[in-house]
Amino acid sequence: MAQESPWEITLNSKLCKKCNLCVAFCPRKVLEGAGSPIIKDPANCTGCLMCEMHCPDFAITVRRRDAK
Amino acid sequence: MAQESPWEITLNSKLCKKCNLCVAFCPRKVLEGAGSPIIKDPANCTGCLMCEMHCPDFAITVRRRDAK
Amino acid sequence: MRKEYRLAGEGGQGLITAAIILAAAAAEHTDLNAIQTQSYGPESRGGASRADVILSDEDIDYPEVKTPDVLLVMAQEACDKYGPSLAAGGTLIVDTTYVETLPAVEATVVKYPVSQRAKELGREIVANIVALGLLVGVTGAVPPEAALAAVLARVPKGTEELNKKAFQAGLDAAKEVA
Amino acid sequence: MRKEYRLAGEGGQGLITAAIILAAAAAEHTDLNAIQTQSYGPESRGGASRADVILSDEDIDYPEVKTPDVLLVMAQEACDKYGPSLAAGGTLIVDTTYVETLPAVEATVVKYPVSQRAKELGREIVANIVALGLLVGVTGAVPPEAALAAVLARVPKGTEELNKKAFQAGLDAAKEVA
Amino acid sequence: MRGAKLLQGNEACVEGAIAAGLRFFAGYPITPSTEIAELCSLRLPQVGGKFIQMEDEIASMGAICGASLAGLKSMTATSGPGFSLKQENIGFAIATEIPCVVVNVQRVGPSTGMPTSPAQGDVMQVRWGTHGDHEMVALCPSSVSEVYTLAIEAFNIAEQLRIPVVLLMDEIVGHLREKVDLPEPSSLVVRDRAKPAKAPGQYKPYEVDKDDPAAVPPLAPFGEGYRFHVTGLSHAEDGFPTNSVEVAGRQIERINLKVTSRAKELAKVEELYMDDAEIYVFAYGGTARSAKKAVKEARAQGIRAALIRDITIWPFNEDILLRIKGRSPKAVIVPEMNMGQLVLPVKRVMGDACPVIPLNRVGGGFIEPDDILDAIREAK
Amino acid sequence: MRGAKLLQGNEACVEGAIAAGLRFFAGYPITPSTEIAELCSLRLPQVGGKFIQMEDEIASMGAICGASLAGLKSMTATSGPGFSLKQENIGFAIATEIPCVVVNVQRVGPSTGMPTSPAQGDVMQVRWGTHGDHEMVALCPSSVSEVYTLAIEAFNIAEQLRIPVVLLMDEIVGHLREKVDLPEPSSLVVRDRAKPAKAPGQYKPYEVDKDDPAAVPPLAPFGEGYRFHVTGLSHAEDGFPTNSVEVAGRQIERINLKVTSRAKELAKVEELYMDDAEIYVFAYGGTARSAKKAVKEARAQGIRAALIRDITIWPFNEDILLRIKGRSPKAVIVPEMNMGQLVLPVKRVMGDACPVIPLNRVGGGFIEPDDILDAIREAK
Amino acid sequence: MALDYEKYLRVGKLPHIWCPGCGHGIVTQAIIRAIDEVGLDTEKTVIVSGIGCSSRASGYMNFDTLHTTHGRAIPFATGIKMANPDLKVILISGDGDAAAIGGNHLIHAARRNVDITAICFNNNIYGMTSGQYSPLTPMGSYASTAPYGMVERSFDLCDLVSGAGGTFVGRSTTYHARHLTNVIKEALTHKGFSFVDALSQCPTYYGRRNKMRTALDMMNWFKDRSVPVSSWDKMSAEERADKFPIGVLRKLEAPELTEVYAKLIERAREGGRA
Amino acid sequence: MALDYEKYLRVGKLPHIWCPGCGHGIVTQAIIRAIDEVGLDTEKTVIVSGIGCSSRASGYMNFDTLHTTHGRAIPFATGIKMANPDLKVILISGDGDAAAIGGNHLIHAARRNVDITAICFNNNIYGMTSGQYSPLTPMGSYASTAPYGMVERSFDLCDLVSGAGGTFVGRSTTYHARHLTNVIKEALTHKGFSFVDALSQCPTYYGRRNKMRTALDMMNWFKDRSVPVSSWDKMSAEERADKFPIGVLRKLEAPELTEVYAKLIERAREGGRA
Ligand SMILES: Cc1ncc(C[n+]2csc(CCOP(=O)(O)OP(=O)(O)O)c2C)c(N)n1
Ligand SMILES: Cc1ncc(C[n+]2csc(CCOP(=O)(O)OP(=O)(O)O)c2C)c(N)n1
Ligand code: SF4
Ligand code: SF4
Ligand code: SF4
Ligand code: SF4
Ligand code: SF4
Ligand code: SF4
Ligand SMILES: [Mg+2]
Ligand SMILES: [Mg+2]
Repeated sequence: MAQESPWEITLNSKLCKKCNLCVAFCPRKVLEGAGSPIIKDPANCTGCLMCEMHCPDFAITVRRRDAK
Repeated sequence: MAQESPWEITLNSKLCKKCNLCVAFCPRKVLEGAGSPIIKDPANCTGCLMCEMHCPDFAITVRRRDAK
Repeated sequence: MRKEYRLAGEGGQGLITAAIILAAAAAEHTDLNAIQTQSYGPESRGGASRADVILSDEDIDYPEVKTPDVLLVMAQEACDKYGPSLAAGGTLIVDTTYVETLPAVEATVVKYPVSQRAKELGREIVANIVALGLLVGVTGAVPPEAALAAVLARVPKGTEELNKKAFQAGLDAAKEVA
Repeated sequence: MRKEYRLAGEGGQGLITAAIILAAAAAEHTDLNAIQTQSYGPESRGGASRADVILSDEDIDYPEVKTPDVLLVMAQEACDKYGPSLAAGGTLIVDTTYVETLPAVEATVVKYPVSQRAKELGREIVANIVALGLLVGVTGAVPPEAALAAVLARVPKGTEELNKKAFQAGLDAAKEVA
Repeated sequence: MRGAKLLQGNEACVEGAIAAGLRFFAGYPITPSTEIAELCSLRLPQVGGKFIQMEDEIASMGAICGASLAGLKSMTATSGPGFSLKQENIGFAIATEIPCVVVNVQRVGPSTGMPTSPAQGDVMQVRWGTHGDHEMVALCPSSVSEVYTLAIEAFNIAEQLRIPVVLLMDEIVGHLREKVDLPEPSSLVVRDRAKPAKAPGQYKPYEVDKDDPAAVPPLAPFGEGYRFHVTGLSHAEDGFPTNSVEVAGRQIERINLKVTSRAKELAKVEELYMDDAEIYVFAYGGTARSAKKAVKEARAQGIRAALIRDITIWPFNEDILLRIKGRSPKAVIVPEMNMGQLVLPVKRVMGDACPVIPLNRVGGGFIEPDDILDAIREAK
Repeated sequence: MRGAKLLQGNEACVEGAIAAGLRFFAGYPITPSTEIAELCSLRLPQVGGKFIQMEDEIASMGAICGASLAGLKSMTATSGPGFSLKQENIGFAIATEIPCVVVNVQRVGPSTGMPTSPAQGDVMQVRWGTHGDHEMVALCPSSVSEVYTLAIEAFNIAEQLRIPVVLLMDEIVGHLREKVDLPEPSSLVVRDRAKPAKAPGQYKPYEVDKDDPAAVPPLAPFGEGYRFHVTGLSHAEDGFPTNSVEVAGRQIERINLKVTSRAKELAKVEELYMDDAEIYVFAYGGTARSAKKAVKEARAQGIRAALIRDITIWPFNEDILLRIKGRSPKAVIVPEMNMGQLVLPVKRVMGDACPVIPLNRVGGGFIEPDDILDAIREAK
Repeated sequence: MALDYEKYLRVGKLPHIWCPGCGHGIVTQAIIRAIDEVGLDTEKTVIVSGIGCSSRASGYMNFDTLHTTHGRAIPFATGIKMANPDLKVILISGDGDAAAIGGNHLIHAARRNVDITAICFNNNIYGMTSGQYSPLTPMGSYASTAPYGMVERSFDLCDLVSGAGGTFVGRSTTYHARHLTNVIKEALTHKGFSFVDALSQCPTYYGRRNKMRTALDMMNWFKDRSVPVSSWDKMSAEERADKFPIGVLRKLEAPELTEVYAKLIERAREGGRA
Repeated sequence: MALDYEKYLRVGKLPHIWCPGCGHGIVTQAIIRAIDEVGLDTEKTVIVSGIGCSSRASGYMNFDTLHTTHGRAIPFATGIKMANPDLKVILISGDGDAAAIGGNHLIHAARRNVDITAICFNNNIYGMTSGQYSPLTPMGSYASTAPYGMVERSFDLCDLVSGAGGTFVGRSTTYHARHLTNVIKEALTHKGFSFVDALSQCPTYYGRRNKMRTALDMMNWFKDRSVPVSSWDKMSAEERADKFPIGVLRKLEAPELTEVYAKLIERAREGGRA
């Protein structure tokens, strides 16, 4: 089983419009989906924020678990 | 007595506003004056049109005598 | 007799086109008077949208639909929003592909998986035409030939066959669910 | 008593300034009411221009000068244009430096080479103030002290002495020609 | 385009305009008028005409003035904010007597307001929006087929009177799709501006006809040798600026007289049940549809109501009101999707003859037939 | 600036405005208003204020809206063509309730017209120039000293009602130099806009007061932590766009009510010889000076004439007319340097009580006292 | 690190009105991220916008926000900045808003060098009114008012603002979200008028009509065409064809309007020459 | 050879309203001389102007002439040219008219490359309204609305039009009347939008306030500051300070609007894609 990543990915489904840009921009294939994106492989996440920064809907955020 | 120049200088006093730009721009000192310009030395005229082209009032024209 | 139709769903489902075709069918191929209106603007971008049609053999003075006699719903949000507007004794046509919960209305309810059927025909994009066939079949709003002629006049070139099939599928469904 | 003054000449002669000074003298140094107006626009660029003043111990309702009681003319064109407007029995003050032909008017005519006198004082530019002195002297429109105070308040710094002289020259001329 | 058709109001505007000879459109998109520009961009080149989307509404208005001077029948279309911006150049067209048509599809104001909701808030602006003294002609359709015919009419008036004419629609009528039976092209009356009969040397673009002070001087197109001057400065008959109060005044009076003297010819109105009426509903545009329904309903209930549907809203149709003023009316009800605009001249003309009752709604809501019916009942 | 002074109308406007607290002026030169901009460029920095000449009138109007939101009392000045251009942003100020003062020094229109000649042709435009439903407050001075006091008044009204107020001058008054006795600064009443008492979280910039539907919500300046939203879209109490007919409608009604409910307080009028009058002259602005002279003259000739000099021309002063309507007037004469504008509401209010006689002149000519006197004599 | 949306957005107003895949949300996010990284005071920052889909951004941003008339945001912003130079003024505009109806205000703000950061959400189309051409629509492409293809040439906004005298000009795209954020940061710290041409996608009205079916297609188009300014400077004219530079394209020092005006006030108060 | 004023001017309207020494008459003469030398048909040439002293030129010129509203001449001209592409359209404008209120139309005409020759009578002041500053008034100089000296930066009109995509940009001055005529001739023969920045003097409102007492002083100022473009290109930044280039500064080929539109009409009539 994959090790837990230090990055917490949060998807706000009330805001998500299912454009899948987050999926397309994730360099680590953490995300997947045709409609609502699915966080498929969270352990792979490097916290690069490509998903967050390319989300037009403020719907996906990536945060260090240890950050307060 | 100076030879007659082939150039005919015409001053339209109804239009002239006495700015004396014609006087200032004549390279041959043909024109003179502080108020209305005076055609002082017509023989000296070379037909360069500097006076005509710098007159803001369409008031001075230079034409070849032999032209019709 | 004035009869009011409302086609409600989401942006992109082509319901405005369907409403225009319905009105055009009546206007251009029958003696009925016809009016078509719709919601515009922010209201129509995302969320529930609607397109309305009024058909009548008299002059249609007031052009707004307040309490449709026939309501077609192709999305849950649209159903929730416009369901209550249905006239008592009217007809509710439901695309069960997307609408699960029905409002409590005093109406004839017709259910059919419209979008599902369209997908089976090859492209979900023709769900609006399936729905139109269903509506025409169920309500007799206009003669089917009139509706079909209007369909063929208004769909993109090259898609005539598919749309014809879709319309027929809707008509057939009407018999099925009747 | 309402009294109307018109100062007419060419653009650049400073007659608007003279009119403003006359009105200001009355407004700021006497109990009279005062109004000053002038021609604006294309009319005032080149050609004849005018500046008017009304002084009165009553309210001045109507602000325009139609038939001035006193007309000062400092250019021939202005004289030709405004001469006829002079009220019967009025006073025509003529700068003979530039005006040769006088209109046929029923009026007291005062002639003086105003601009010539200004040149003698050093700069023709103060002809307007010579004219003002003359006008004040001839008509008693305002007390000379009031006019002088207004002159000194409105001319450019550094030119006070010259203008004072010019004004006095006008006053003196008034006695001369009286 | 023959036979019964389902057309949108905005589409009917374009088709009517083209039938009237429109060959140049300049515009700037704005809801709810945009379909007019869009359809012009498609349709005009098909008939050899031209479309341009300018950088703003000011430029659009300027461009149609230029194109009209170059000889093409020209139009622009907009809504409230754009109509405000066009005002200066509308004034230019009035002052220099350039024929053109300006469409305003009204939405809720003031300011950006509600772009997709209907209103009739620009009725007074149409009349008074530009500075200085001027008259205006504005036509106000209530149905899609009327949009078509009034678009033609607007061009005919514009060309004949050398004025900008406003086709004042509202979002209801502009966006409505409705069955229309377009007239045969051969049945249409299409008028063109008069061209000068005089030789270039004699031509006076602003000539005052001594026998007919309301006469419209002919307009030469640019490029045909007349070499005349057009200016928004007050000008003399020859078109050149004047500072004469008399000359300028006479021209201002003439351009007003062109319209006021023709008020009767221009007046278009639909009357319903007028013969024995006591209560009159005075309505126009989209609201008149509700009014008609209400009046029919009132009649069905035995109330002697009548509808006056004003079509030519400017110049204001005083005659029809003067006519009913003499018949001891009980009330005139004026429903408007605004705070009360055309009700003001209605009151002025009705004087103290009877109550004039405004019925207003703002915020983008329709005035319902029932609202009007209630008012009729109350006035009874 | 104390004691008797000879001041030009345009100068008095600037001095009055500064006395009222003007600290930001944005404008674009145009005859006959330009002296206002010129003097502001000189005077404002002396009092720590700011002047900017914008690229056009649209931008000037936008800039003063911005500056006002940032907390400064703001003004612009223009004449007809520029006033037409400002209309869209005037509508924005109305809709978003931004206090500011707009000066229009009228010249002859339409279009470029006669830039240096007087007219009163923008009277109706002031009221109706921008699209959509709105009310307007416009003050109309007849003398230089009144320019000064009305400039102050304009600011006071603007700040208190959160509206743009128009100071409607004409070329006569703007260019006139006249003796004025400026009031002591300490004697001036200067009002500032209300600032919110509520904390930022609670603040609603467009709050509807249930007890007082005409109440004016306070306005927070930008930069003080309120972090609120301002939009020309129809908005709710919190300032954010709404599509609700009810919410939008209520706001439109409220901003109109701010003015209409205060019509009586706002009404300013000078009355002369009203007690026993039969014939009334209703005049304003520069023309009222001729009217006053004519009325005095008529009295001298034993004619019972009176002058109603309207100062607050908008909202229209119905009360004074309703008062005389009850006294069986013989006639109301309305002299205007236009084709007949304010005479329209005069007629509306007077109804069928007596003839309302327009007396008009266009083309830049004054209406002479004798013209009015003749009309009085004829009406007798 | 994730951005604190609660701090910079009016989260209660979300979801926003923009279509799925619309680039405007990405640009808006870049702006607030830049604001965050630069550390602007949210109470002293004012957002001013015009009219358009893009200009709706102001309503979602938790500052003093002003949604003006179409094309006129800059004059309003100029008034605010002149009135209170302590405020940071950020301007949001669409390509139609900024360059069609608002073009004059844009060039004059650049000329005046008034301290405003203007960000143009450039999707080369009028989104709000459903897809008419804008002055940024490329020749030949389709729009609802260009049914036969666009016949007008388009602006290069960076050239335009530079030609007007702009002292800071930058460009980036939604594809380059991080780069875009950085360019905006540089703009925010520039003294004077700074302009950022932020290429954004309108899949609904531009993409679909022009054979780019998805937002991603459009962003990939940005990727393929853009060249960092450092490389751009070394490219030949042929190499440049169909490409455009991104980055900070121009930055120069010049007197800033409100600073110069503050000095003028000092002089005036001291009774200086008038 | 003397120009035939009777042919090109409405001599009956002379003398004109311009002040003694005003440069606008010199520029007007240069235009008609260029028209004459290029051989334009006076019946197929339209002169369009805005509002200002300069824009009054149209009234004296014996063509179809249109004196429009302030700043708006270009849209009117665009309408004329679109409506009848056979007409030669020449535009006359002041610096205030063209670049202040009319700046947007200027840049859009440049972008569209519509075949109009625009000549700006640039006297860096508002003459008609008595000397307020314009966007061309140099920083520091005095104007009736700049009593403490101009605080705003000024445009370089040639840069502005170039930045907007203009395909022909030239500059000359009244001092260089013959050169000015030649630049206008080149502009008139260019296909597309051509722009000439014609420096002109306003002795009445600019000169006097700024220590140039006479028209001649101002023209000499033009002489001293101007550099032929051929030399300019070789000058260093320091050498360029306080100087400006004259001549044809930019000339490039690009599709002209009305020509492209004519082809669109052909396509549309053939039932091409819509
Ligand atoms: C004066 C005026 N004219 C036109 C409009 C209509 N309008 C609203 S937004 C818009 C264009 C928007 O395009 P852009 O600025 O590029 O923004 P986008 O929607 O593409 O983000 C137009 C023409 C308006 N609101 N006001
Ligand atoms: C809409 C509008 N605003 C302002 C004016 C006033 N105005 C007339 S000409 C002018 C400026 C003229 O300057 P410029 O274009 O440089 O021409 P110049 O007189 O210097 O030749 C102005 C502001 C106007 N006529 N219309
Ligand atoms: S990018 Fe944002 S809106 Fe799009 S699918 Fe991902 S989370 Fe949803
Ligand atoms: S932070 Fe980077 S790696 Fe992690 S999910 Fe987002 S895009 Fe993928
Ligand atoms: S033509 Fe030349 S030489 Fe002759 S007078 Fe004129 S300027 Fe002098
Ligand atoms: S240049 Fe012309 S106007 Fe000036 S003095 Fe000579 S002839 Fe007269
Ligand atoms: S229409 Fe275009 S610009 Fe507007 S929200 Fe949709 S995608 Fe974005
Ligand atoms: S004011 Fe200036 S620009 Fe105007 S005519 Fe006089 S000198 Fe020429
Ligand atoms: Mg856009
Ligand atoms: Mg100039």
